[in-house]
Amino acid sequence: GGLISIIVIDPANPYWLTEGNVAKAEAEKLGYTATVGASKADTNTESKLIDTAITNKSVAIILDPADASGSIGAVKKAIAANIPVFLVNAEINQEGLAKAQLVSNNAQGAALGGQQWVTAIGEKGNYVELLGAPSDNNAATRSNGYETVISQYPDLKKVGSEVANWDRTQGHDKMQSLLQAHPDIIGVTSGNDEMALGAIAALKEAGKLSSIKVGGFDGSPDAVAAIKAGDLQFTVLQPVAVYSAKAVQQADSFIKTGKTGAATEKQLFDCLLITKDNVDKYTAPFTLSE
Amino acid sequence: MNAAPEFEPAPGDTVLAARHIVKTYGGTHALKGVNFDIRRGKVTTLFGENGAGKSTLMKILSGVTTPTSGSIELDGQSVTFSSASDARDRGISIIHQELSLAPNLSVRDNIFMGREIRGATGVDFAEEARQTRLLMADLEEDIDPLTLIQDLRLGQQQIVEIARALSVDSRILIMDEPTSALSATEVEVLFRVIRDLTARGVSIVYISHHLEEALQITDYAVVLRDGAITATANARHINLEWIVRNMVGENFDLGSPPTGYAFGEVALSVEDVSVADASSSERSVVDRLSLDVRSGEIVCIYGLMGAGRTELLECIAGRLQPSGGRILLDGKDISRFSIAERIARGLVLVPEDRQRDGLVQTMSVGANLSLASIGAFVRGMLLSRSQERSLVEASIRDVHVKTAGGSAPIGSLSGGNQQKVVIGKMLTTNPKVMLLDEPSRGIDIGAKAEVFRLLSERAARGLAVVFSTSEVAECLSIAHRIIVMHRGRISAEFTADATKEEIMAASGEAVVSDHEEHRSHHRDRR
Amino acid sequence: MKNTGATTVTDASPDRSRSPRVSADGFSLAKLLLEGRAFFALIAIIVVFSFLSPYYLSVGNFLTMASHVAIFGILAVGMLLVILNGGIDLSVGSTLGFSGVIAGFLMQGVQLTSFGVILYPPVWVVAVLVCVLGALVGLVNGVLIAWLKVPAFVATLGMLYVVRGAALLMTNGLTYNDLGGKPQLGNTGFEWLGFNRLLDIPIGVLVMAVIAIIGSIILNRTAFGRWLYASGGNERAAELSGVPVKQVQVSVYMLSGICAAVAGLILSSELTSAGPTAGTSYELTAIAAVVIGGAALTGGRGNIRGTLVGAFVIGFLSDGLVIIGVSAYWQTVFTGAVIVLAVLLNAIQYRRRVKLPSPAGGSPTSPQKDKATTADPALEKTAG
Amino acid sequence: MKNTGATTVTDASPDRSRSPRVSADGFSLAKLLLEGRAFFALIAIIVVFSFLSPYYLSVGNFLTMASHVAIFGILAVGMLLVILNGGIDLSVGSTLGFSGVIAGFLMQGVQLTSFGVILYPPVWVVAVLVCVLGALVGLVNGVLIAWLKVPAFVATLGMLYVVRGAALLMTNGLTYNDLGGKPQLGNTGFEWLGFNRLLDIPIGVLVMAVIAIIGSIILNRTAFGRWLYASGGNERAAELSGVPVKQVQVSVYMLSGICAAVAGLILSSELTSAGPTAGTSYELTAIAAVVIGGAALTGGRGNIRGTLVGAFVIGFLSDGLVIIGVSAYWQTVFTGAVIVLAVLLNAIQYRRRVKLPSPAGGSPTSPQKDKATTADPALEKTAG
Ligand SMILES: Nc1ncnc2c1ncn2[C@@H]1O[C@H](COP(=O)(O)OP(=O)(O)OP(=O)(O)O)[C@@H](O)[C@H]1O
Ligand SMILES: Nc1ncnc2c1ncn2[C@@H]1O[C@H](COP(=O)(O)OP(=O)(O)OP(=O)(O)O)[C@@H](O)[C@H]1O
Ligand SMILES: O[C@@H]1[C@H](O)[C@H](O)CO[C@H]1O
Ligand SMILES: [Mg+2]
Ligand SMILES: [Mg+2]
Repeated sequence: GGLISIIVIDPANPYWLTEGNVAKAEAEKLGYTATVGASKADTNTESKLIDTAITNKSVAIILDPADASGSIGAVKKAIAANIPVFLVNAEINQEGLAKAQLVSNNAQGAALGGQQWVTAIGEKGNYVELLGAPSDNNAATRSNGYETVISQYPDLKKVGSEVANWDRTQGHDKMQSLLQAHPDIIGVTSGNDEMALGAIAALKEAGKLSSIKVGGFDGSPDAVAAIKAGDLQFTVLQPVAVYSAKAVQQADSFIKTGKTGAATEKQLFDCLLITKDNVDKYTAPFTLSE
Repeated sequence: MNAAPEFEPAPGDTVLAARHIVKTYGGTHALKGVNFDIRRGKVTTLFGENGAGKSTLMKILSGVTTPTSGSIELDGQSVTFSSASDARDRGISIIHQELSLAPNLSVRDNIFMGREIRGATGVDFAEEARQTRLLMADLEEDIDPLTLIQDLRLGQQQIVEIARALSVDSRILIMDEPTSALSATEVEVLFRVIRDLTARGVSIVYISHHLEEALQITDYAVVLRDGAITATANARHINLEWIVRNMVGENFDLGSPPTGYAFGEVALSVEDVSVADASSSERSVVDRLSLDVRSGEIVCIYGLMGAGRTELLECIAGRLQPSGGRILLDGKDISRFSIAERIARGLVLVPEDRQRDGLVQTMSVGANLSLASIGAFVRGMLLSRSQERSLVEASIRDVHVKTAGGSAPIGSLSGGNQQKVVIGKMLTTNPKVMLLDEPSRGIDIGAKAEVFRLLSERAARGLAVVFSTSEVAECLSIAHRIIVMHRGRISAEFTADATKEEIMAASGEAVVSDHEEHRSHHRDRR
Repeated sequence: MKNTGATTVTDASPDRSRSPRVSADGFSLAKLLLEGRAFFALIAIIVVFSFLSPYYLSVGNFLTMASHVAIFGILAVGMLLVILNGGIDLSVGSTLGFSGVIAGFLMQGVQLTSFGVILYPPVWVVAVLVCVLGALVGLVNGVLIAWLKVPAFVATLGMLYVVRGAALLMTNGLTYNDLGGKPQLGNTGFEWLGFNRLLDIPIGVLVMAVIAIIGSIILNRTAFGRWLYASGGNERAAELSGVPVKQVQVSVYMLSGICAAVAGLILSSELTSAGPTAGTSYELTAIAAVVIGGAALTGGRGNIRGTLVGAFVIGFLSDGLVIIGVSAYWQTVFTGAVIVLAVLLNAIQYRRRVKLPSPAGGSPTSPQKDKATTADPALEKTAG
Repeated sequence: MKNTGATTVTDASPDRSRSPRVSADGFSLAKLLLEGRAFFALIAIIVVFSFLSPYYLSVGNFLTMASHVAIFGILAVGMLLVILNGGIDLSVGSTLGFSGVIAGFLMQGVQLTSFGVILYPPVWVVAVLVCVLGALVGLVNGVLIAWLKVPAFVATLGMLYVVRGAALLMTNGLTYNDLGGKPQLGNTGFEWLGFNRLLDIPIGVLVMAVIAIIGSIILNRTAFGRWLYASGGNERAAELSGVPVKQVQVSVYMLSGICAAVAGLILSSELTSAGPTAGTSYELTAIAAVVIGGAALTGGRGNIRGTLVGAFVIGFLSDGLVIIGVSAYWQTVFTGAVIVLAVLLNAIQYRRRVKLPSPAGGSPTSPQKDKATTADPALEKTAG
């Protein structure tokens, strides 16, 4: 028993919503109570949530860190209060603090996505990129992953990139601006689905969705719907439902045995590709059944 | 009287001499080369119409503004003032025509604002409070130094303003309309203080539109007209008529009650109306007061400050809710009606404070004039510009507003003309009953006469007029009937042939004086 | 738009003071030019960016940029009404987001559990309901402010949070996705607002134009408009002149709420999705547009034309910065600088013109301490 | 912000009207109780949450919550000074973020390329430099407002963007980590502010207390404090009395900037990291605290004690909601509702007291929203 405090970034993104929901369900299944808080990517809010978890005598904290660097202090604070912290989705820039860091294999996922992107878009032309929040290492990892693949095709040229902070509205606005500056592009890479969906709206509005193709990352229900509708070329599914549950299980194990049961602190979970072809196997949010 | 008299240096002791002062504001020549002397230990009074340039001259002498050209000599030395506090440091202080107090601060803080008495640990509040108490005692005003300005009535605020100027211990004290909100008793106290000061060698410059009152204290009279001095004289040799003649070029009288017609039905009927005091529930500012006014009749309400005239009029007009009683217009009970409904039925109020309650400063003369009668030129859903224009033009003609036109900003008008705009605005609604709260306050005698003429013309055409005033002389102008209010009740009623003495006696002035006397005894014992 | 018929000098725009007799009926280029600094800022922005990017100066881009401006422009018109009336509305951004969410909710079908049916209201019904909702938010603001005497800043700040929270609660934070409707349900057409064009002009821009025209007519040709200016200029005087100041105040906030709702509809139509966080901090941009457009935050002065120019200045600047590839961070810096500069130029321009030495003292007409009003020469001339 | 008719009496601070003769100097329990609704709101919050959670009512939790309040409390004290003076400072959130970033930058060592050396300023130097920086931001605000006559709302709105942009540019959007310093570089100790406790009280809370005490002394015991209130109450009167109103205004914004810088230092010390987006929209919370604490946005009225209570109300409420596990969205709704309610109760309380039925007409006690032009009793005496 006891309370497990789960802190996600902002349930406004279905990815984070699922992250929180799955963790909460798992915790309750294992006999804990659980609360889900949202840091809104503000490290101060996150720090307050950690304080509250301490006040509430939580037995464990499941945290999606707001900032790879900025969240270290908050994690330290929890540890100082003898509460084990389990990171999900994003890493922090210091090891040995959290009991576990469970994240997608972003490099692998991006490579997967990059390949599919080239397949869908072709090997020649200009493209632009929408980046996630720079404070989240995932943004750079995915960008690099795409870059690694796409740079093998010298005729594909990245002519612009904008930070859209994982957000749909920002993705829409930034896409519109990019379109104005670069009317001749043929494709868009996006660090996640929300930004991709924003870009799609902008492209639709400009009547250019047929000539400019977009790929996503996350495997969110909205993205899957867009694939079905033919608006989105693909998305890279992050097994968030899997490792959110896993993080809680490891917390449970740690509470009971003092061990997480995993070999390493950093644990990478491979991503899966969703395209038109396998979209029917998407049975629940962020779950692709075999 | 057109040519300015040859300037002759003042006899006796001149403390401050202003020479060839010119001040222009854009195209306006507020002062056109004025020579003005202040004599040691004497009261020099400056008379002049609204806009004559009195305040402008005083602001220059007190460092508030700088002249466009001209020089100032203080004790024979040429000086320039960089700011009001600079002038203050050289012994010149001023009571501004518009109160310049911070309402959120206490009396003490206002008096010492900007020239704090420093003690070991910051400001020496105790010492400041002590001095404030002394000043208040001197002015015979029972005000605690820690009372906030906003909790004082206007007259008391004016007292604080006076106290602040006195506290500086200056050699020259300029008083620009210091008594506009004071009761007769308070004026007497002020005059006593002025006499004390002059006896100590302090020089006073005094400005007032209350001409008779001012004459009582004046040693030297100076008349300013259109930015130039038109006359100077020793007060011993002059009278009211002289002042008025030099101010406006002719003698004005405030008219007499219009005659030659019969009053109509009772237009306004006030029955047992009470208004609760805003600050204490036990007291009523208006206490079961009843009054009937017939159409065509002009009724004047006289009373001291705080007698409750404003509350009575505001209550009739719908701004204040009565705590009891009824108000009937043409026999119909309108007590529950909104202001707008009352206006629509022909009951209007010209408020006491035109800046605060009468005018919208951001709008033009025309928009102000038409504001209360918009309904008259709405066609369909839209305003008809042409109809509005003719309405405005008619109104400007009707009430004789001196303006460049309907589109001129309201701020470009002189005070008297602004007042006419407020009256004109209400007249365009074709009212049956018009209430005017101190319609003559702060406007010059010429404008006053015009306002009264306008009212009596309208009355002759059937308008019922109720106006309040603090000047007895005005009671005895156009009113058919004079009502004296004292502590929220009608203490006496007179016909047009009453005397000033009768009216003042009924106002409770004597009662207050007794009280004051009692208080000063008390002070003497301390 | 603003028409100072001979009699109406209701506003503070420089043109009045410069050429008080210009007839105000109908459009006049001279007046537009005289609108002053905001207009010149806009010209300067267009010139500079046309030099810097080959894509900037084209009809297509201008239309795209105009459609971005539309959202803020519509908000700003509503905000102008509030500001003219002497208030402020911080809740418009939240109301925008909430409106989108409600539209999204309605488009998904309303389940009437007791009947076991799902109602799919047609798009026009959705639009009307959403506008009603915006008006309701405004009503709450208005009642708090006019009747319960809560200062406008506080009341609308509170509503900023309450409405945003409500939007988040409605969707549990998620975004309504598919606003397209289905033909068989008879509720298609939602994208029309955001996607279609009439005569090649995006619908959003047309809506903005229509709202601006209606706003101008209200302000200049109706009794309500006169009342609005009057109570913004001097509430007490307006009240004593029979203006129903409270009702005007409440209406003004309701109009602002409706504008926010319309903006919300357009935005979610453009995005074909409605998120509960849409419109966050848009209120600041709307206020900035109004202020750049020459209105005084103290009420009583300002007009629609200026406000629209203000919105275009902000929109054309930020799009221009993106087009020439300036980083998002520099964009932030420039936006702030332009807001200050536009208003600063205004102030300097006036001071030059008026040539009044500082204290200007005793004028009873000059209301002391409002910094915001200092700019108006009409005030500096004293009654005396 | 609209700085209105400041003078009308308005007011919000209950203590005055209830016991006008209470000396303003020094602390008094009676006054604290009379501080009214904000204080009762705080008590109510504590009681309610103590019922709902076993963990709420404990010294430990109170200290933790107080350390959360500290950030907003410090900002709010600075904001109060500005608001008392009749202005508003929207740039404090950005300044907070910028200060943290600058601190982070300095802690990483300053490379002097021309000399080829890296300077590691000791922590106290960093702290002083950051405060100077905050003062500079305030100076810019103050000069824009006092000398260049840009309305405070606009000037500080512009600075909100400029300063935020500058912070983002400094770090390119990234977060400075590791502000711990290194013993061999002689720049350790940065966490002290955020982590340490003195007598078991978090340093942040102590800093807030010290700032509040200094603020009280400035406001109540110095000439500067009186000038500040005076120019907030009636700027022209203050100026005519020889109060250096412009200098006071500039100083007030500088003090607010310094408070924001201190809050930035404490926050980044607590987080041991400094991100450029820290403090986003904190200005609204600070303003809310000031308003809940009974200050009038029109200037001239309010005090530090009330403001602190306001900050505690907001902080204890939001932490309480988190502790009992209410969703983040409900927190948003509650925050808004409390802001409105606290001020609303105040208004009602006054109306009761004053017993003026609706129009409240001529009464000076009728609050808030009088427009600039109308309200000033100082104008009551008209020129004529
Ligand atoms: N700040 C100003 N700007 C422009 N014009 C001004 C200013 N101050 C005064 N004036 C003008 O200068 C002239 C003289 O005004 P002033 O206030 O000195 O008159 P006054 O004699 O004091 O009148 P009153 O009896 O009404 O107080 C008036 O025409 C007035 O409009
Ligand atoms: N600023 C104020 N603060 C508190 N009470 C006030 C204030 N002004 C007026 N009052 C109250 O209202 C009552 C009436 O004052 P007021 O001066 O309006 O009366 P009045 O008869 O209209 O006088 P007048 O018209 O000569 O100014 C006073 O007794 C006073 O108690
Ligand atoms: O990895 C996650 C997801 O991609 C999400 O969409 C945004 O935040 C990132 O950290
Ligand atoms: Mg004068
Ligand atoms: Mg009166």
